[in-house]
Amino acid sequence: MTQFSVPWQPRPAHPYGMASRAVIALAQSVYGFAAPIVSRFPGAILISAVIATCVGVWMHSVLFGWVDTQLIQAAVTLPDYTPPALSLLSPSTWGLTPSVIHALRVDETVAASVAGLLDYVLWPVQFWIVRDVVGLGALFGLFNVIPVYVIWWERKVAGRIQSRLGPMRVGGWHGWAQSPADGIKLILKEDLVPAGADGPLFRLAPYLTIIPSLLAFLALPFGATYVLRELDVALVFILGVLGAEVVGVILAGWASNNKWSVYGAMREACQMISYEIPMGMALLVPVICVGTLSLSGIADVQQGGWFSWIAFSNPFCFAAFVCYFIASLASLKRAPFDLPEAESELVAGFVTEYSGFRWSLFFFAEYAAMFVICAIASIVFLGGWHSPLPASWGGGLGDGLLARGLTGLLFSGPIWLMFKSVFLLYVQLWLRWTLPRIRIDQVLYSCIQVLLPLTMVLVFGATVWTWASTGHNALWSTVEAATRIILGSIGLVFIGGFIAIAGYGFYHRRRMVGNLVQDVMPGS
Amino acid sequence: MSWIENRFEEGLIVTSLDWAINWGRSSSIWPMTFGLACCAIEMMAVGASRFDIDRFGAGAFRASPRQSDLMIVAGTVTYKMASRLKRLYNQMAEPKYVMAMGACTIGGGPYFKHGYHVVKGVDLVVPVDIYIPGCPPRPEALLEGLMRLQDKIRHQTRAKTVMTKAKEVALS
Amino acid sequence: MAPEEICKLLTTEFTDAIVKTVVEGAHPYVQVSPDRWPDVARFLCDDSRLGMNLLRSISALDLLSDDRLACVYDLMRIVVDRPDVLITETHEFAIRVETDRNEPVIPSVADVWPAADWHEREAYDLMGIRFTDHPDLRRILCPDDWEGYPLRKDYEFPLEYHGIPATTEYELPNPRH
Amino acid sequence: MTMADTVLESAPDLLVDTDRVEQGDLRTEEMLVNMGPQHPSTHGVLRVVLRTDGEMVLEAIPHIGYLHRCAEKIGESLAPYQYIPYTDRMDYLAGMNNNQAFAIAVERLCGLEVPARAQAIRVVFAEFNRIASHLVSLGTYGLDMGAFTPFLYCFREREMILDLFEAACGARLTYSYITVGGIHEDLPAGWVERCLEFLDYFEPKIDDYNNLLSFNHIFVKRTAGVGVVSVDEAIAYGLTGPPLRGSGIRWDLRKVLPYDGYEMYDFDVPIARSGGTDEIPHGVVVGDCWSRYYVRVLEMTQSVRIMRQALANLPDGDTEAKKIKNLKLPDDEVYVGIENPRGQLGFYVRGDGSTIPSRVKARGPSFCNLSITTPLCRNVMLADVPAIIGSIDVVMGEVDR
Repeated sequence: MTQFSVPWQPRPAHPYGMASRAVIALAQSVYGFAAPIVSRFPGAILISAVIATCVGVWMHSVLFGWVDTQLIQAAVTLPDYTPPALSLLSPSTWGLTPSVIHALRVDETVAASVAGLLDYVLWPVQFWIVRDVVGLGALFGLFNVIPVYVIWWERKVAGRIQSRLGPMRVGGWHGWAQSPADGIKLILKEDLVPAGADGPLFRLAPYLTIIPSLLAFLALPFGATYVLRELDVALVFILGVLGAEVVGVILAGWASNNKWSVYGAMREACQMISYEIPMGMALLVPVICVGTLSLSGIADVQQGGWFSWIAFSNPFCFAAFVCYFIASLASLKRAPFDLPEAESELVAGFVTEYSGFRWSLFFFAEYAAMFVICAIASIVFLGGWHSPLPASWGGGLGDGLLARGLTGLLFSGPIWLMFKSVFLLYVQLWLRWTLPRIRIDQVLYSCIQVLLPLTMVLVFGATVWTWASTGHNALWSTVEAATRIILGSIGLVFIGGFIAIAGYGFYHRRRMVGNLVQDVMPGS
Repeated sequence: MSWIENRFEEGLIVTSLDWAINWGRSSSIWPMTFGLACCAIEMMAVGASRFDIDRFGAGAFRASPRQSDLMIVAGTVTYKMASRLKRLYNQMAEPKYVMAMGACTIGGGPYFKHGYHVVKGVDLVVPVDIYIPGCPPRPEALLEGLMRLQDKIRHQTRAKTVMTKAKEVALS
Repeated sequence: MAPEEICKLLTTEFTDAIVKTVVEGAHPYVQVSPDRWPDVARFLCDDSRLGMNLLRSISALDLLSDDRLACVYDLMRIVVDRPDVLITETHEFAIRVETDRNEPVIPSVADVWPAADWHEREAYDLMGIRFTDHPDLRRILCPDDWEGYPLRKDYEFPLEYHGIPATTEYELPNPRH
Repeated sequence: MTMADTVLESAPDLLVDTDRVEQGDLRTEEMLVNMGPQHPSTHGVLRVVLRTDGEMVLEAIPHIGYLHRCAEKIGESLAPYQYIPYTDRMDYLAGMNNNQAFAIAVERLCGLEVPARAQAIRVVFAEFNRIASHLVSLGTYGLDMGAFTPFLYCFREREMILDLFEAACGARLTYSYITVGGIHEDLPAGWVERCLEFLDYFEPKIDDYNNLLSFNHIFVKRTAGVGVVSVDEAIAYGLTGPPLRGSGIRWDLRKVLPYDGYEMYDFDVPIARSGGTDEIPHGVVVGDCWSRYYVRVLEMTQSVRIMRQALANLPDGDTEAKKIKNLKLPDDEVYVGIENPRGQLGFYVRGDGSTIPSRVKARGPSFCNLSITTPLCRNVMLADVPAIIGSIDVVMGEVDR
């Protein structure tokens, strides 16, 4: 039992020292100044924080790029440049020193003293280790921010679907601080290990679950230059690493010494391993069409605007996209395939015995994996970080800072990848709060009897299609172009229909629920 | 939090920490899906559209006691159920709170006199933080109980509390 | 069939088994001796004229003044010959079986009406009537280690159960524990 | 020694199904799993012990009594009008119907005449409560199937019904409105108009539930053909109400033994039909979970019909019978059954000449309906157990009393 102070009695005066009083007075005045602003414009603060994060990420990428192109390339061309021998003491391959940097920045207009300092600031950027640390920090931040706000967003979406409001109070504007509050509470909650559980494995399992989804971020490109490690086999790497998540889940279920946990773990294992196959097969279809396993390579093919996206390139890819999305729902254990944590059957599935922080690790892993899977879907099928407009149009804007920003906003930039992934995430949430759950035999039936043969046919069809299109036959080119236009139009109709229905529903939201509800239901 | 509790005097750091922790805890009270009787229907109504306890961050009903912070004892506790109730309470992780919802859980309610199989108040089985009267309490009453629980959490401190004579007597 | 006809039919079929017939009043019934009760039950259920296929309820009674316990079986007929047709006719009847209060034994009819299974367990649990040949005669509502039969008129309420005070006159303990 | 053997030794009454061994099936270890009393899909404090073989449930044994609130003992300690509030708390989702059943039992015992207006209002409220109860049943069945949203839609409409109840009697759940000899108080001014307005709003909503849940492909796949109860089995286990009608028998006490003037109203008794006919989805078998569920949906429409008729011609007059103060119960007994949302709710009341009955026995429909769990949950999937229990729609308050 937590010890409470007696709440309703006034506290006795405390003998604060002079310094403490001053600090308290300062803190109070700062808080008093900040509180009205924070409480009045929390939405604006939230949005500007998000924008600031984006700008920060973008800035350091620009910085890295500048160091690459301006300093290192220039240094190599210097007449008296001699690359130093590699050793532990000088790990850099270019051996840029502050003085070399200073010599290179000849067009410096900033005051000399500041410019001198800048040399020392720029010096470490040439080392990969520094870049990796910065990049990892950014990724880790993203990894934390995405689940936190996806969870908050899910609660809001669920509320709206269910004609209620969702979190409204915590933090002010629409309960935007709900997930951080949950986080604080969960971290401070007691860390229980049940008496009959296998202690070390029980403690290990959450980390085995979260590390794969963190690893997947390493190879996930957010844009042409925004990738921590550009891998030639990024697709295979991410799929493989995410597949390893199941080990943690099985371990969690087994080590908990709870029958419901074992059920959840076994369902997860069975479902995930079977759905990995159709998922991989569905991804094989675009890979066959493009001929590369590198995510950047796949995305580069699609920079020609809406009609060049792989999902619209041929009927097999279009079908493969649908198959991939369904299979990914199952392997992510999202509804209607959320059997491993089916509340009405297994109390909480494999996390039944987990409390507090360890439990939140499972949740983080799940939501981060959701994002990764959606991002892969957008990269492989929906044009990646390219907007529906052809990327080549961005060339006309010039090369200035503003032009680069506009290009990122309009033609191809990480914001488009984020937007597409979040839209697919929304579709997942939408399904989650609409559909009932299916049974385990039906799950396996739909995998082995439906999805697997279907994706095999798709792979075969895509092979034939690709073989046919290598001949540069004029007739075939016409067929290809026609296919693109037809499929792209279908996609447009889908998106347009979605926007129209959503807009209609939003505009007539009162009338649709009924007049009687208006007065009594705050959420409708 | 035992490693920090009752070690330091109240000061800027301790009170700020208190504020942050209490804010987090009071803003995210997850109840357990645990309905016993009639009151459980009102508890469901609180989670449903009109009353929507999720507005206060307390809408994430968890089925497993390990992940829930609040046990709303919604309905009559019988002797057959009492041992299970106690077990569920023990399975919850600290910090945990108990709300006695309805007359039966407060003191047997209408079953006080002739109910041979009814526990005369759930506080005989587990310690209770908030009592919500009513038979069954209206959803608004349950929300009010939640607010009072939040108040109670906001008054927690990890600082050294000054023991007055009166408090010693009250706590002993 | 009217209650009188049912009584007549039963008395002609089981002359030795019928102890008493009550036709007037709101609840006509026939009292059957316990040892012939399974035969009567089988007849009530299977006979084409009666066809009492629905056992509605078993109410155990404590007749303290007579030092007897009794079970009242409420029966009803659902005609199932013509499915999909709205049924508007039925007949209902009741059977009463009395037994000694100190040695209460009644044969079980759970093989005639499976619905009797839980009803008999309830009567055993609350009134202490033992049903012979019952498939699974355990307490159903109260815990297995409960003492006494609560619905008997002379039942004394427990003072505590597994450490939880149960009397209405206890001193309030400290709620903080 | 395998785990299965250990389980069998500790529980000798659970026998191994020998057929499956003979088939040369892969023999795996059996496990005893405890579902409840605290479990999201047991609708309260039901406990079901499952003997499972992997995902297959070989046997399910319900354990009840976790909410045994001594209602029958209280019934023989209090006067009937004092006991009315306790009947509310038996089936707390259908308080009005329970009040009505006990009130009718006492009235028949004492020979009280209920005024026509009171009878009509009783019918209105009983049907209204039937709708409210079926809404909860629908919603929680959706929850059992993993669909969260229908539950909130059902509760949204139920809140409006509760508003109207509140306007009439001041309580949301435990009404004690229908009482011995009539009803407590007449309807407040404007109630009938508000009620008709609600009925106009509510009727099209039933189609919404059908589109969202009843005809959802996944939902049909989960419930059709699961937990089939044959006609003979249903009657043998004493099933009544929607489970019995879900097995294809048009049996309704409102038609068979009308009470409170139900013979004056024109309504149908919906029953289950097999799949492929009349917009019933393919795969549905008479007597399965989907049929039991869908009978409830159809019943709501019929309840609206009855309410419209009753509200259209509400007679004038008193709302309470004469001479109900110090009601002496004659030395006689009575058994009265009425049609509760869950089935036949019966009260056996026995008087002994004093004001307090000497025995009150409640025959709960859920109690009898639940007893079929064991035969139904034999060799089903684990996920079917919530489907079956949810389709029976038990209220533990009335099972345990």
